[in-house]
Amino acid sequence: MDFQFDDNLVEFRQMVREAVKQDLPADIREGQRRFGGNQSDPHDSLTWTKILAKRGWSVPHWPVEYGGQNWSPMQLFVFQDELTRAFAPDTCWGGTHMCGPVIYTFGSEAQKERFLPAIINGDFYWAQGFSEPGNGSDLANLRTSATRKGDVYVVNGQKIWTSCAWMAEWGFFLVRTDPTVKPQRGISFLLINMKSPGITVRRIPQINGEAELCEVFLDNVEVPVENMVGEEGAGWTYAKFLLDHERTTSSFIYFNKRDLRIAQDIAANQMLDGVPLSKHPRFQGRLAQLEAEVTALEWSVLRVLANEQFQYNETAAASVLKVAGSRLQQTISELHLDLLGAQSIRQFPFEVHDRPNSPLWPDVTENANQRALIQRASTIYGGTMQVQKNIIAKLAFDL
Amino acid sequence: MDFQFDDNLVEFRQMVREAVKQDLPADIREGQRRFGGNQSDPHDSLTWTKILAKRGWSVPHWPVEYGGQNWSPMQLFVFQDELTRAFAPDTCWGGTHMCGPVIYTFGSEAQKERFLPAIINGDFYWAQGFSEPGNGSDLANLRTSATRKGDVYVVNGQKIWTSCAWMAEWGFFLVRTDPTVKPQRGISFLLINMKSPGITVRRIPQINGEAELCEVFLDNVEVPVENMVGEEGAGWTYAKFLLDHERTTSSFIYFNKRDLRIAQDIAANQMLDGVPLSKHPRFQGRLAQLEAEVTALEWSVLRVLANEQFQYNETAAASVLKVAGSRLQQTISELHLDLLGAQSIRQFPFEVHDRPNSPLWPDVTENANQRALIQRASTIYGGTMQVQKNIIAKLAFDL
Amino acid sequence: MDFNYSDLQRMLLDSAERFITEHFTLEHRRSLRDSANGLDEVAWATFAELGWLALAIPEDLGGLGGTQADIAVLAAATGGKCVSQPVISTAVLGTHILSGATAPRTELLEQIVGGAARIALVHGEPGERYAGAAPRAVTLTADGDGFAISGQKLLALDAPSATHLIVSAMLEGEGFALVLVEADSAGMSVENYPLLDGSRAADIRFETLRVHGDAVLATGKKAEALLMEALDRATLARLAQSVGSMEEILRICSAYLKERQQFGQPIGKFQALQHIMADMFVVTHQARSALYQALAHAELSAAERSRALSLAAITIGEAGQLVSRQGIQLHGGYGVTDEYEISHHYRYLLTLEKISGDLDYHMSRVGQA
Amino acid sequence: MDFNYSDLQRMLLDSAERFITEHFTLEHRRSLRDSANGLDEVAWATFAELGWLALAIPEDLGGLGGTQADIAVLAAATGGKCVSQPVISTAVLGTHILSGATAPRTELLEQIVGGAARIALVHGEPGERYAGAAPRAVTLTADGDGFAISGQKLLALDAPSATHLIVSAMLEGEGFALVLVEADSAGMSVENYPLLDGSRAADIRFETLRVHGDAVLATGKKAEALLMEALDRATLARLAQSVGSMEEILRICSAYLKERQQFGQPIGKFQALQHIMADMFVVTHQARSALYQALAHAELSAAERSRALSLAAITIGEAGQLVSRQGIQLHGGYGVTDEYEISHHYRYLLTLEKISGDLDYHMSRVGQA
Repeated sequence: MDFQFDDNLVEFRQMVREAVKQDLPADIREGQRRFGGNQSDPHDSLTWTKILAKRGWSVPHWPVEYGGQNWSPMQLFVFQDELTRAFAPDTCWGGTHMCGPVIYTFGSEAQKERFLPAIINGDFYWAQGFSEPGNGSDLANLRTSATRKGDVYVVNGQKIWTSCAWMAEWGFFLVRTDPTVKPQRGISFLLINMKSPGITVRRIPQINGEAELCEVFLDNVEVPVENMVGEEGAGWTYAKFLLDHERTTSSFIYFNKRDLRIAQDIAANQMLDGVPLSKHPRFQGRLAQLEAEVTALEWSVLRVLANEQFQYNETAAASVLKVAGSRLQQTISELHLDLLGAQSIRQFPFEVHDRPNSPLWPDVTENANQRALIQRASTIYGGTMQVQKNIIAKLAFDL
Repeated sequence: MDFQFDDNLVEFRQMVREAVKQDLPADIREGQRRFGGNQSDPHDSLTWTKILAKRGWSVPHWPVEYGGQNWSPMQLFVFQDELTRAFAPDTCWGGTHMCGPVIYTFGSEAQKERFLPAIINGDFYWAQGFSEPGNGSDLANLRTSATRKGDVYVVNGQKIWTSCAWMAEWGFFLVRTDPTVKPQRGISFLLINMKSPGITVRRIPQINGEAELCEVFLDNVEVPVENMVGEEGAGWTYAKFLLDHERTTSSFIYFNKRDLRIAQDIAANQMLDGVPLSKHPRFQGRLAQLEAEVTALEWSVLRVLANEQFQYNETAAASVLKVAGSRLQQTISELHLDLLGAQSIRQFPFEVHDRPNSPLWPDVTENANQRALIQRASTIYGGTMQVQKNIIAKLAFDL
Repeated sequence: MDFNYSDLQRMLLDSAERFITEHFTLEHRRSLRDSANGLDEVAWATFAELGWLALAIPEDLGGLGGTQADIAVLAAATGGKCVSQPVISTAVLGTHILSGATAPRTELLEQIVGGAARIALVHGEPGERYAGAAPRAVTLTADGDGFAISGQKLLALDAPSATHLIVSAMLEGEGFALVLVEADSAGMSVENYPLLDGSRAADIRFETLRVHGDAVLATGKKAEALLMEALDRATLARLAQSVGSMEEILRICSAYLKERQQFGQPIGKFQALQHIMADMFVVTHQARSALYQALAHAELSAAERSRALSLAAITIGEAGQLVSRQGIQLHGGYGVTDEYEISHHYRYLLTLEKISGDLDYHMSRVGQA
Repeated sequence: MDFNYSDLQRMLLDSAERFITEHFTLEHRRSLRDSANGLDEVAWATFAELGWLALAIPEDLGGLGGTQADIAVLAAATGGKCVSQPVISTAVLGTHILSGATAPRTELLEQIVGGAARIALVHGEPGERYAGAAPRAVTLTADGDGFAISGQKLLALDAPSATHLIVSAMLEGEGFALVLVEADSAGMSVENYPLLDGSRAADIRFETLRVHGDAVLATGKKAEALLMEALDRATLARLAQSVGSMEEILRICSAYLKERQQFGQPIGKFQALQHIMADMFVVTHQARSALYQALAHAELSAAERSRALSLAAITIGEAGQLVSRQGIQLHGGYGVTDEYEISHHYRYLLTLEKISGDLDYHMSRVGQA
């Protein structure tokens, strides 16, 4: 056993930190810091992807032949940690972490040539079209159909929770190409241009005022057969590949670390009876508890990255990250609100440019409740808390 | 709506308090205070029952014709509250609250004459023979059989969690008299003399050193037919009657109130950095939280006693008392341990007379962990936490 | 002791539930967001008509002399539909101060009863967490035959739709005073904004606003006691709103669990979800009991009243968190949309909790007493 | 970074698990309760034979120079069977102080390695909660060519079976000293007693016990630092024991859920119980991660080391509570008997938590740093 980071990681971290400091435009950073991911200009994400691409850093986790950096899992961890720490926006995850890897692994040469450079350069957003109304966590029940007619598939159906669909140029969809075989077998993975005739997108207003998630209605949408990735009927396998691909993402570790730091900052600045809340034992205790949990979570992530041979099933260990990480996202943001007290419940306009500038409201108040509200979703999407626990009971204990 | 206690209750409480002060022997009170119910001399309970009986107070909740007091539910509440507050022992609940009411409601005149006076006077202990190994919360699976042979039933089987069986003179048992009918129909309610040939009792050592619960083995035990209460095959109904009879007991409200007071006392006396723990915000906060819960529970009990017309099913409301009350029993005793810190883990001999007398160990340390350990059972017996939640889901929401 | 509704309460409740259910639909509530000050004029007129605005006012001052229990019954009904109209500020907090003022303001009370006047308390100040009795930065100074008010106030709930403001201020010699100010007075700059539940608040800067001497409602210890009592009454009514909201969440969620299908059956068949519902039921039941406990102490001494109230606030605050969080969880993705009731209850309960003083504040109040 | 066992650790672990599983059966552990001082002589001889007692001693002092990770591996294995022998007091805490003393006690260390000597720290005093560095009431005063110790100590863990005691005391001019005392010395009165996990402790009253000058192991800041480091090392090893116990609980409970039938099926088919197991799994996994985090900081500065340790103690303490409480709940009535393993793990985890400083203590350590 060896619990020390390699020496080169310290240098690597320093190198990344410097680079981000140089590259990250102040306005983008400031937008992220004050308003979080979704509230600031969505195009910041694409802009930032282009900037990263100049260093070859927009998809460092990809194989070198497709534009990756050949970094170790620990380096990738440090890289992402530094980016989040510096309030850099995420790249469009649908492209860089979901659809991209499926394309370079299973796609045709034509698909690789056409789509990978666009993903690397952040040319546009990708929408993820998996969920459908009424089947939530139950992909086997997928109903959106794709019927082959000559050179096209004709797609009909409805998707929901399609993030970014309203501003995406392309989407990757799971569709049923064969209703006659076993439910999992008849599913295919289709790339669809979101501007195609027959597609209607409705943004869903969310609890915190944003409307990033969408419903997508597909009405006789014609999709060229060459937009099918890999084999017809193998979509279920690709989807699983894609979901397994990032075993540690669901820990939200980078965000949990950053959000904890924000909580510590608020606690140091909010006063009660002339003393900062960070010195009031009850808040101090909650901060210590959350720091303990975040720290443990970080080490749970490191254990996965360093390929520990687990006593229990590996997928169960990954579910631990999701359960603990998503709950932490909620408890930390709840603490933000508690620290701010009554100042936590003002509703600021969702759009940044509509916001008033009042010296009575420290900028942390502008984002706290919008973050906290949308965090209720973190124990829901990507497999609810209950589904994760079912998985653990089954895979770890065979119950 | 009227949230005030009747005026007469204040006087009534005062009257009970005075009486208990006069009647309760100092050594019994002190044994209860220092060592709790089970550790002090078990015969204290019978002694105390006799003392209460002199005032006619050992079964005040019974109908007047059988020796009760015709007190209102609120008076009975105040009466029990005062007794517990004063550290009086409980009467043998199996007699006064379980088997007694079944006998006066469903029993023969001969049974009433024979057993009721003995219960009222605390002549002996009663054992409750319901549970069997392997059927825990599932009474329908009852296997102990009673086969009629002339004037006797021949009883064979095994019971478990039979409280007080080792010192009981009589027991009330659920037995299967007819294996051919629907499981609930073939059960009867039998009074069995615990000294009968064929009965073997094994005390089960428990987590906290006591051995109050027993296994009872019945091997061709002959029980006169006149010891069957009510009708053959109606035992299930009587058991349900008995369990429903005391809708608020499972809240442990009297004990929760007393244990909270003990926690407040410990907190006021344990020092940290020269300040009592009751003034340290984290402990202060936990005390406030528990007081809030106990207070709410008390009012939940009062709502039942005052016959509120509930919006939801009444049995579901009673399950609330059990869920909240049993959890509180645990959380309060956990707080006792936390307040005592490292001094909470010394193992004192279970028997009072074996205990050393060390001035370094305040008498509250002698009982705290034994209470806390056995409290783990409070979410198990009488229907586990999980069973209670099943009940609520079904009865309140029809899920 | 009697936990069943009196005939009056039954009547109140029936009319309240009928009107509220019909009027405060989800769509209607969402549309109110676009209004200038959040006020629903039609509803307000109905409140007046139904006598709600007169309920808390003593009979000798022209009101109905309702008890705090009567108010709680009504408040719980409004909580069931997340009503965020300024009823409590006006009809509980405002009327209590105006009735208890050194010279009771009968005329203004009459206007309130008729629906023409609305009151907001202007008390919190920047840098405070949860306001105790004493303001610090806003002052009232003698100025000719009247006074001048100056200083900054924060988060004055329901001020945007109020016709009159009750302002707390430091007054030399007296320590403390409550002053009545017309909302359209000159000499103040106001920033209005919405809160998460759709109600409105304002930050108000008094730039030496001048008032007559008779604008002072009360001073010194009397003013302080009056304010604390009014605040406690308002908190109690908000706790009742919270309980009403939680009880409605139980209804919404249990219906959803039966209706929503997954893996070929209603999701309510899953034991894990059943147990979540059971947990929600237990704490909601306990929350109502806590409310009754606070009501039982509501007319006792200030110390007893406040301590009992804080105990209830702890139970109800924690229950509200559990119920609203799990309520969303049970709804899955739909729970975090603006289009389902549950997310509105979540925001409503969060707002009520944070307005009434959070758990830490109430723990301190219990611990110190 | 490598989380897999080294060959040495694998070897240690295999021999440890083999011996412990065979030897420390439930029946055997229950029988140890009747022994005079809780010591299992046979096991102790085996510990010596397997090299465990030499593991933490530096190589140049005749030990194996094992790392804290090596110790943790071993400690976790002992935790799996609730071993409450005085291993940590002797082989972690004692050896560390004796090795780090101003003049290292090589002879005594040799005796420890051979199994002939056992050490207990005598540090806590009445009226303290969790002892920091400084004793208050026990003093060391010059007395001829030696010193006299007097005062009352409380809860000296493992003292009943120790051959030597390390006593902390106030020494005029130096502030603080650690003194080595033979356990059978005259001049002290000892009250021995068991703790909940079957280990033993003692209250010791020093009635001017006299020692030679060379009994002083260290003084002043050095003594304080040495003691704090030794205590942290012991706590770290106990956290590893806790993790081992929790992991065993997972095994015990998942087996029980498959075996125990109710309502016609294994109770492990109930989703509510499955989810309880899942919760237990999550926190146990996190607890091991927390242990690794503490190990990663174990050789850094005192401040970094202690803070990291307290963070781990919070995570592991909370996890231990959840896992052991739910472990009993899953067992139903059998869970609270002395006859099933689970109740022993409950008492073991509770004892470890309360010895190592409870959550409140560790929260304060994190908050202050």
